[in-house]
Amino acid sequence: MENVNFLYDLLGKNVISVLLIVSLPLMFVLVYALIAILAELKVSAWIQERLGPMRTGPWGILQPIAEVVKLIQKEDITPDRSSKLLYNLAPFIIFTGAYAAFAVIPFSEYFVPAGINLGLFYIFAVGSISAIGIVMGGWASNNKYSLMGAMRSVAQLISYEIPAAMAVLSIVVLASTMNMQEINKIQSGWFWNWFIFGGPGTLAKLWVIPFTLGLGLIYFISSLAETNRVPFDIPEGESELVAGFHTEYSGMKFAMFFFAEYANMFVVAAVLTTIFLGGWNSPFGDFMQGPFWGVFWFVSKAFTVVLVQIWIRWTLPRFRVDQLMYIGWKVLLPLSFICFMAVSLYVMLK
Amino acid sequence: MIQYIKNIWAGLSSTFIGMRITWKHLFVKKVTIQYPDERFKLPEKARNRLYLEMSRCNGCNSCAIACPVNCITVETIRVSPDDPHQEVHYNGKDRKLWVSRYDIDFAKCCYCGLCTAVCPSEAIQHTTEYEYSVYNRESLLYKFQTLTPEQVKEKERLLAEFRAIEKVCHPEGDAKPAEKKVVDKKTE
Amino acid sequence: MSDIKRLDLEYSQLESDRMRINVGPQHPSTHGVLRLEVEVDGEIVTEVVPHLGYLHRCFEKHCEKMTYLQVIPYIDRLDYISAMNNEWPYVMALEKLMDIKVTDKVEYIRVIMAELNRIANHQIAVATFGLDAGAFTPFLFFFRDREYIIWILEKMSGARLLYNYFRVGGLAADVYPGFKEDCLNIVKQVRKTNAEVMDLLIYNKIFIQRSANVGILTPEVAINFACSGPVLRGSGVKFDLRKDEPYSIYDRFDFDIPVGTGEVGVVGDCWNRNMVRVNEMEQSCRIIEQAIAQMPDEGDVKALVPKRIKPPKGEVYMRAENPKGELGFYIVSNGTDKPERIKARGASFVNLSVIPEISKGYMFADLILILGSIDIVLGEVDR
Amino acid sequence: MLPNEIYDTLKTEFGDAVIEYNDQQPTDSFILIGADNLFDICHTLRDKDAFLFDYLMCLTAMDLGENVGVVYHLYSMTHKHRLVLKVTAPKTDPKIPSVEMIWRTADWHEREAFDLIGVNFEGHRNLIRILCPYDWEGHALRKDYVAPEYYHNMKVSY
Repeated sequence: MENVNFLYDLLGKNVISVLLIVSLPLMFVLVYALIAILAELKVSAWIQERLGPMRTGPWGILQPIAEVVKLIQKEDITPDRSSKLLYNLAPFIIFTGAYAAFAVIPFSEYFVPAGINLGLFYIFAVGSISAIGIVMGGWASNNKYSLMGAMRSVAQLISYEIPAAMAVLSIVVLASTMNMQEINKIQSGWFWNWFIFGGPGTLAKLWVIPFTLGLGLIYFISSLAETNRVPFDIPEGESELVAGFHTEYSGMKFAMFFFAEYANMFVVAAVLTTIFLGGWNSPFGDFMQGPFWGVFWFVSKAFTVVLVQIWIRWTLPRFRVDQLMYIGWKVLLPLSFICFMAVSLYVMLK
Repeated sequence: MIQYIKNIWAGLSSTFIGMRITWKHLFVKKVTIQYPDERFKLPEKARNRLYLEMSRCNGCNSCAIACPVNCITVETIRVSPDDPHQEVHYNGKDRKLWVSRYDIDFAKCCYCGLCTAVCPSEAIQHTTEYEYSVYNRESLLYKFQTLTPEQVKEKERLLAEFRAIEKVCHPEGDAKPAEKKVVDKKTE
Repeated sequence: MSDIKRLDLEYSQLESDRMRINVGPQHPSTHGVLRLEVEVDGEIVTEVVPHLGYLHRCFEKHCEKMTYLQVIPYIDRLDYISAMNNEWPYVMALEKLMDIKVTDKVEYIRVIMAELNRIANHQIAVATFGLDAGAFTPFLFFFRDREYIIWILEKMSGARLLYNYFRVGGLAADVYPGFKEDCLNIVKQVRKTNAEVMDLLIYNKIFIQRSANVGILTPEVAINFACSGPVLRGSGVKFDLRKDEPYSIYDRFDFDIPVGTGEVGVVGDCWNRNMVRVNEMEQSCRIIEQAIAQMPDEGDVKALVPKRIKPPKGEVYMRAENPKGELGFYIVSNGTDKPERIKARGASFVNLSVIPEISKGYMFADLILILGSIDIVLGEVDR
Repeated sequence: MLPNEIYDTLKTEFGDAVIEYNDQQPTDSFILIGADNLFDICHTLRDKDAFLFDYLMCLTAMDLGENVGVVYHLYSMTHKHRLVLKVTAPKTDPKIPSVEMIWRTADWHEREAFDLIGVNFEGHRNLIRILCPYDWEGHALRKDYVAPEYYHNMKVSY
């Protein structure tokens, strides 16, 4: 494994640098989650011609902190006759699943916590851990709504992992590597070198662009479903299941679910950015290109994707369970296979 | 197959139409009123907290009768002629009844406006005051009487003295005029 | 201990894979304190048992102890979303009983008030229906507009929701200066928002997928269940009391009765019921425009009846087309100033009784939509 | 069809079961019928082509002192005419046939009447209380009803 981390260069390979590398994404997740929550509040408010939170700090920018403080103060309720161990474990497992994915996300040319060669594979592997957490939380709550939410959620996660994986696999075929850092490096240069526009290549790639665009869309839609966002939020469909699998949770455990949701949103946005949108590459060739600008480009691209997720949430109604399955198995999966074959053909002809 | 593609296209296009509308709404003027800092001016007719102008109240009790939830309690004492403290009403007539108690329980009040509609002298009125939250229910019992308890006792004593004298002079005279008054009000 | 045993016995008689869920009394989408006992087979609803009465306020018992005028504030609280419409059949019934004619100006103001309130009610109905389907943004667009309507109603009557505005033989207060302009502005705003929501919600593919072909109520069943209002018209029955039994001055206006057309889905499904409401808003706008144009400026609106209302002995049933359906008042007078018996036939109460019939076999998420499309107000159901 | 014509037709068909026709103003003109034949009369009213009363607007029960009465307001969607039917039964044993099989809407109306007045609708498939709790005692809308002091150890009067 090559040296991919500036901290190793700075401090050498020792315990301190490892600890720093492990905790830097955590810092990032916490700060990012606060900003994302604020963005959600504000964007929803502006779309609905409201002002949103305005009282905590200037323009209400401290509102997420106030909410975290509120959640810390809340009573931590464990329902009677629930399965205590699983009930208490579930939020941590879900957060672990979301956080573990950060291990392979390349923030910059010189910062990726673990530059393993099977990065994309690893993301899909750990991404499924949250399904276990959801089932644990839903079943252990001893609540029928939670149980229904958990069952729906698992069905949804498993169904939508396949189109998402197909979309990612197509890019793996194009890039012929699963190392996320390598995928980024291939896409360097101007923005038409991004994989959403067919990757680097001659003008012969023109006919594959619609398919890669479609793959991007398929991955984006499946990622919405994987993070339980509208219009695929039926596991926590507020109008029918009250709050779905986390109906019974309160206080900090609820906050963990909340953080995990936002962390998950960032993970899928980061994967989308890395494999389709050029990762830490500048869109304009060498302009503002470099390891520190890389962080800027990466985070801003990923955050834009998150903002689009938020925007969609406040636009669309929610699907029903059977329609969700229909879209997953009968629309996205066949289409992703078609795109996969087209991309493979392109690679064969190249 | 064509229907299948059409459905996908309809799903995508209507999503984009919706997203365009929400995008436009991001930039329009917001309608929120920042409540404690800016306030919406209530219309003059707004029915909020009741206010009683005691100098106009003649103690006729019609507001208490009209109230559907019985939140108004009125008690009166007749003014005895030899009371040194006489009062002239807003319309120039002498006061006939001292209002010794006028309570409104705002915990019960349903702001229907029936009491203000029946008041003959427009003494009880709805105001536009709506911010009067309190910490306990007892504080919602508003007392409007202007007489102090000592004055009430004094007036009761004077009336009792007057009645005693009256009884000696005219043994059955007291009841009739009062009854006549009530009849008058009904026919009004 | 004995309770638990009995429950076990009961559950053992069920088929093994069914689950009983209590939707309500506290639930985000029961629109109040309704409790539905739902038996689901996986996600499929197999049985629905509504349990009412969580908001029972003994309205009819109260009325027997009160004078006719004091009843009006309580009537506001039946269907508290469209209180103006509620008061109307009550005062009309008393006017019929006492044989009172009201002046033209009063009639026009009543029509405008009722239609404004109908728009406000339908806005809430469509908005909460969208909310049940998961769309939050149209909900707030509608609520913004509804606030403008409520400002007009507040300027007229003095209260935001519980107006106590109609009197037997008249109204509580006259119009304020600038009333007509306000109404015309509202009509414009309502049309603008409706056009927007059409694109954002009503013709959204996801929304159509969710609500079309769900909860189909055939016209025969609807009539047998005595459904009324948009629920009946959504099933394609062209019946509107404003046209079929024109009370007040509705025969002077030119408007259509929107019915479920089956443009999307099947006639009588949730989408069509909801669409009827959207179209009715447009018709109400037309009525308001005509009424504003025709309304006489002069005239007194105060009631010319004695303050103590004493109708003669008799019984009368009066019904009016409320936003939610037919609201009827059966008033039995015994010649005193207090009613002998008042029965309120609430539209929501009757419309809700159709729920067990039309929600079987659909999914659990559909049940919520069916409930939302029927548009109930628990104040009227439980009285 | 006017109420008096309906009365005449019913009278020829059912004879004594149709007791009285009343059109004193300002009361809506109504037909008083005997409780025993109510179901058959209602069935005729719904299904006979001349009547077709397919819409039960309202069903009201009321306390008449000695008796309890039930009032049916009917409407026809096809002929657009309306009719008021009245039935009485003694308060001690208030038995009235149910019309829930004829108009399904009567289901909840009759449950409400049973709940609040205590009319016993015979033939109703699910005659339980609807507005009051299922274990409530007494029928609240009767004139001689006295509210209980306690319900499940909760004070009733406020």
